[in-house]
Amino acid sequence: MIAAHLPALQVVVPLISAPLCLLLRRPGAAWTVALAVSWFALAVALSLLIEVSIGGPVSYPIGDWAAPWGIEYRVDQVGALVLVIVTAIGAVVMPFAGASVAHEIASDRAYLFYTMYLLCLTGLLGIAITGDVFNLFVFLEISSLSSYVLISMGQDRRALTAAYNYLVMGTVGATFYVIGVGMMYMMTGTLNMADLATRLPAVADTRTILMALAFLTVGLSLKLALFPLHTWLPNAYTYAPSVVTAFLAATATKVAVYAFIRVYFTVFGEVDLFEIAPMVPILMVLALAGMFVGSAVAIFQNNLKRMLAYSSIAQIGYMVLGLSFASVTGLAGGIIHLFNHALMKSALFLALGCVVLRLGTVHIDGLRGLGRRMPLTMAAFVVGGLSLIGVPLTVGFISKWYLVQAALEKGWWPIAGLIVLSSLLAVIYVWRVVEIAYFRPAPEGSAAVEEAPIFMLAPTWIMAGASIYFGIDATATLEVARGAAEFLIKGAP
Amino acid sequence: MDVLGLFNYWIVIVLMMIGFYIVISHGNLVKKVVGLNVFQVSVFVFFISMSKVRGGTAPILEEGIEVYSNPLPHVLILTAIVVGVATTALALGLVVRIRDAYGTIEADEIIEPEEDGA
Amino acid sequence: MVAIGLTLVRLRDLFSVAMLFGIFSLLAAALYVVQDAVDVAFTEAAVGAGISTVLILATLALTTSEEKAPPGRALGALAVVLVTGAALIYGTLDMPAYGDPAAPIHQHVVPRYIERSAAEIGVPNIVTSVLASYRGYDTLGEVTVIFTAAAGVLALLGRRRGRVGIVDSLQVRQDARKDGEVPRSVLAPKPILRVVSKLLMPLILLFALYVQFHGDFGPGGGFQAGVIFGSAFILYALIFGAHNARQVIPAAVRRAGLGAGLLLYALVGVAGLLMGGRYLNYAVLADEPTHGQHLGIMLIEFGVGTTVAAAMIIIFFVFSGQDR
Amino acid sequence: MSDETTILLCIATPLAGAVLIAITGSRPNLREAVTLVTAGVVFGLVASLFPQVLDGGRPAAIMGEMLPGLAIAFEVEPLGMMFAGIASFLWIVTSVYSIGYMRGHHEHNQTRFYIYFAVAIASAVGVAFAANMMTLFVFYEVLTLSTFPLVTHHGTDEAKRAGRVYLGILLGTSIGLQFIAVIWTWTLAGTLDFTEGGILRDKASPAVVGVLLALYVFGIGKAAVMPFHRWLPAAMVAPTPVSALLHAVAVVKAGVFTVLKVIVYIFGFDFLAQVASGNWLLYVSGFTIVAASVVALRSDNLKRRLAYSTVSQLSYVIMAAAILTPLSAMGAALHIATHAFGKITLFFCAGSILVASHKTLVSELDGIGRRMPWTMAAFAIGAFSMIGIPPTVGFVSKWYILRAAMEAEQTFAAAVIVLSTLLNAGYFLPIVYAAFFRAAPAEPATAGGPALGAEVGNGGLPRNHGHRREGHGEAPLTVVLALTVSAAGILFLFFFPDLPFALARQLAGVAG
Repeated sequence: MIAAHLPALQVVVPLISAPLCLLLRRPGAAWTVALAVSWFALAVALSLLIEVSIGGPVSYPIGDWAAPWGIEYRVDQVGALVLVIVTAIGAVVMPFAGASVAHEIASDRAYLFYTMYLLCLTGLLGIAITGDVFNLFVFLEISSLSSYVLISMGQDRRALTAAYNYLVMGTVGATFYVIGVGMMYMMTGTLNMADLATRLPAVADTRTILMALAFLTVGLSLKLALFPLHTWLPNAYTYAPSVVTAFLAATATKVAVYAFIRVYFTVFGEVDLFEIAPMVPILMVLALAGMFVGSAVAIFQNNLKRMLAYSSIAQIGYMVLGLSFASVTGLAGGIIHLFNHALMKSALFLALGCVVLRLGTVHIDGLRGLGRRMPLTMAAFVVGGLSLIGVPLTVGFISKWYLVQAALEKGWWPIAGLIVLSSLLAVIYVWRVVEIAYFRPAPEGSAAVEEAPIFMLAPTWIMAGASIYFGIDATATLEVARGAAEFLIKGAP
Repeated sequence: MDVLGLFNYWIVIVLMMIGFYIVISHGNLVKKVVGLNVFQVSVFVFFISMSKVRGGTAPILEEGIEVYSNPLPHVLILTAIVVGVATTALALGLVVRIRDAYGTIEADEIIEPEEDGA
Repeated sequence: MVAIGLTLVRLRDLFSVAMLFGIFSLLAAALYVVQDAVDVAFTEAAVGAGISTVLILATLALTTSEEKAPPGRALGALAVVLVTGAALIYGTLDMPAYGDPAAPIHQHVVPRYIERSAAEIGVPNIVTSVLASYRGYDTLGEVTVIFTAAAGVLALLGRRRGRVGIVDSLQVRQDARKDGEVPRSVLAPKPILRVVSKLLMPLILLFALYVQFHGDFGPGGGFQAGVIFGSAFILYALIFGAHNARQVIPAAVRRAGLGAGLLLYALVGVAGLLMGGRYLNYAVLADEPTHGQHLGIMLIEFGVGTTVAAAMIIIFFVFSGQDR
Repeated sequence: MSDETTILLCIATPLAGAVLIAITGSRPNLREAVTLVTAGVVFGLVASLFPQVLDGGRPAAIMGEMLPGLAIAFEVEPLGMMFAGIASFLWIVTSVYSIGYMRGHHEHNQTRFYIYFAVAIASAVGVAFAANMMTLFVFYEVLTLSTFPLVTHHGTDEAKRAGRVYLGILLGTSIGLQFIAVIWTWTLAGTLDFTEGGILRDKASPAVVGVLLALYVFGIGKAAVMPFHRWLPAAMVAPTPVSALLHAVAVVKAGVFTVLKVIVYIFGFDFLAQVASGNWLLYVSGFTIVAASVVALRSDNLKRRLAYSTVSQLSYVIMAAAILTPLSAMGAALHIATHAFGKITLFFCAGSILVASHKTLVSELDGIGRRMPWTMAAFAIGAFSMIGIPPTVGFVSKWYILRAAMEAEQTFAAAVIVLSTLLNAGYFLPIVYAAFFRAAPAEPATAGGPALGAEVGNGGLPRNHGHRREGHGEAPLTVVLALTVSAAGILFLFFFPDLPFALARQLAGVAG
């Protein structure tokens, strides 16, 4: 019986546990709840992925009201993959959170941290699973509001302004999204994605729908930090608590990208977007610009969190680029990068979290000689960095391979060149860190630094290990990504 | 095209843009929040406008009434209003904290003396 | 409304801005009524004109009330706004005319609500049946959002050292203020106010309960009721001092209410699931589907009301607990 | 033991060795014993595959799929056999040498050195045995990264700068050009397996082939075709055993090996000759040969001179391959082997001189042959092999390349070989001459001119060893032992060249 209700449980269990955490109030208990829920959610997500891979999409009408009258949950391969990403990151990050939160957040507020984390998880999962455009908005807001709070919990006071800016930009984005939804609703009378997909072609060439698409695009681009709408991201990632950065960097923008995929390939799946909208080439240009600007700015950052934040902007560029090819290979490349980037970025940010715990700084100068003093942490960082570059045997290589292949399939030479060129920029910023950590002596008279505790190292290395494992054997992930891409491109909702 | 029929929407759009303008052009953090609210309320009005049916009444079932306005946008907007107020509350909470930390609520006065000290 | 909007842009005195915004919101509410959206109007009036304005005022009291001259980057912003507006207007060109009953939104999906909700759910207020049942899940999300906001405000501002609350201090300071837009009469410790408000309190609470349970038949429901319930206490706090109000409802109760409401809602869903339906299927809760729907809607509306009221009170108390 | 296990063990053993070295790092004797034993075992494993390959067998192993349709797979064919054989044999020799050198030179971070050396060998064997371009590319990149810490071993600013150049050029070319070439090949041919006769036949137009070949040749930065040769001289700052690794054992060999593989198994000789898109390669490599020789001639720093000599010699292999006849393929394969032995000997000698006397400049070497007879004798043999004077093995490979050029009527190639031989002689013979037949400088260079010159001109070796040892004799025993073995190898292979020949001939068969 439980199996039939997995889609509902996926979201509802974290949702129920959030008020529980609030009522429990003890940091330890809250942490335990959050941990248990995260792992439970991962189990659910995995079984959903398996179910979907075998039996095709699953639909779950909430309240037994059939779509389009009620809200429908719909899990297909992409959705399930994103669910797995989000829950896996959550599950791995939580053990890490115990020590890191105790270090960075006042203990009388820690239970609120876990409450917020669970809400954020709820929101992200809700976005990934829902089949209703307005329901997506509601869960988008749940995840956004909670992430604003999470970010503002950072130690630095700049975390506050970062959160505020994110809030303003995020709300504008969400409002744009709602305008888009409203326009679509106006022309079709429905909010269900599948229903929209069947009804949209009839009105696709109206100016209203064109603008609806434009507003949806802009709104979601704000959320996923597509260049040049990325300005909220660097500060938000830089000043948020380490755990939050690791979690959000690996999930929040990914889920936004996912929502983007949903809109473009499910809702507008039956419409030939390339015919009606100049959006696709624009997206491609923006993605490329993001790749270069992000990487180029990252080179000049001295705060490592900020450096990685800019690198995220570049990586988001890769994903959107993959989508903008609108070919199976390109979309698969985008989806696989979604997964891969989540792995490597969380490894990197978790490693930085260890550094913060021990050093209290992520300034590049503080890392002198750290390769010797915290060998395991820095080794994980290097693995993540290599993956960013796209060195073989890491996941980054797989993504890059697919994106380049997609570009070549279309015969778009210069783009293939640009992809590798921008990955070479990654060499520069990653290598700055490596040189400092390994080839500079520790500053004179610096306090002895020991390795991070096992509770923090283990999650870091799980992520680093995963980014190697899935770099060596990418068949499983690629199968899912390709399957998802084929499914989406066919436009069958 | 029925210009009169669209006039309603245009007014709403003007309102939206006023709100949006406040958000992006003003440096005062509270004013930004107000702008955000204006923007959102206008969007709500936009939704409600589309739900109106000429000659319809409020969507509460009663004997003898055939034409009701569309209840679905009402529901959506109820939700959206709540989301809006939630956002406002959080934003204002942040403003208070920012004021505590920096002593100002003007965006351009929030300057950081030290660079990259995190 | 446009006029108010434009004034808002120019106005620098933030207290006036807040008040104007309240009026703006009320006007919007009036507009909703004109357009048959009574439920929405109710909420907008309570929230936009009520809660939001109070919150903004509280924030202003905690910060500053004068806005600096806007910086010179207005031209770029204007350009962005104009482009966006132009895009929107361009988008409207193909829209169905206002009030046109033949528009697609009135033809698809909705007719079923109108025609069959009486039979399927048995609640006259279609908005309620859509809100609580057809799209009950959205509403669960909505309650979660409120919960998030309240918990978030707690996380941001909660329990920050023992301070004299702003509302308490306002009462002391308000005589010194001569020109402020603070509704000081409300705050003044005048006997008449005390008496009137003491009389009012039970009425407001009663009204809240009415709105809570009448939502099935007329405009109203858990959300509006929660707001009204919350505002009753806010009123109490304004007049008798936040300190006293805090004692009426202790922190633990507030927090419990916040969590319990959401839990109740979510668990009603689980109950539906356990009794053989899908998540949030109320029909299975009782022998007869419409009874089940009734029961479910009542329960979840109660959950909504509890959380919303608790959230309102928490948010207000937290803000009022701040120090300048 | 099945072939599959053997092949996988060939790669796994050095990695396991690396782990063991890391564990035993605190006890140098044990650590070095581990290194030597591992090296021995790997060579044994590689050698055990030898008979089978000679009989025409192609042992293979599959490690698993990386991408759908693209496996990490290994297949031992003659060229790879030869490369793996050289690499694993010279690892033993280099290890012996390193022990003496690193200790004699009081290097720091010795454990790190041994670890990455072992990883580099593992990836070199991986490159050698790769069954498809994808696998090769993967190990090629691992090789780059694992040798980076070796290049920057000293950790000085100069070493870091060199490391940046090294990594920048090698990663830049491989990701920027080779990577695209690989994927492009994949989209064109639908496979990346090394297949006899190539996989691109009829799948690509001549123009595409030309571009693709350029992407490969320049993308394989390790082959050091100009203008992507800068990393080699820059990497001279590394300790001498590392230079040996770069120049003889693994890195540059992996480069030319890959080029050869690509030309033989991806394009196919026939196909390339048929579409005639590869002629430019002849000129580019010819130019590299001559230009690098000229630079070598003008360098006073011994290691720098050797480095440019390497750049030049590598292009021999590429030029030979570009001639596109079976005979030239054979010459190219042989030259990989002969250059490996020759160059490693020369580097050992340079290191030996450095350890014993702290001299780095050619102009300081007058009369040194009398103090260090073994070293300088080995140097002479190595130099002869570079020039191609019998009875050294260098003569053999050069002879084949020249013959191939003649037969194919490639007068340009033939002229380049003759010219460069003269240049080789021009920059090697004076060293030998000075070492043995010139008197040592009357006034020992304690300070002043030569020392100052050394400061300016040396490749960045830290001169923190105090005063130079004037009364020096030979280098430490293991150093001398190693260079003697490799020098003996040069002579041995001239008289008994059967093994490399057999392999090269098979390759020629494939190519033809």
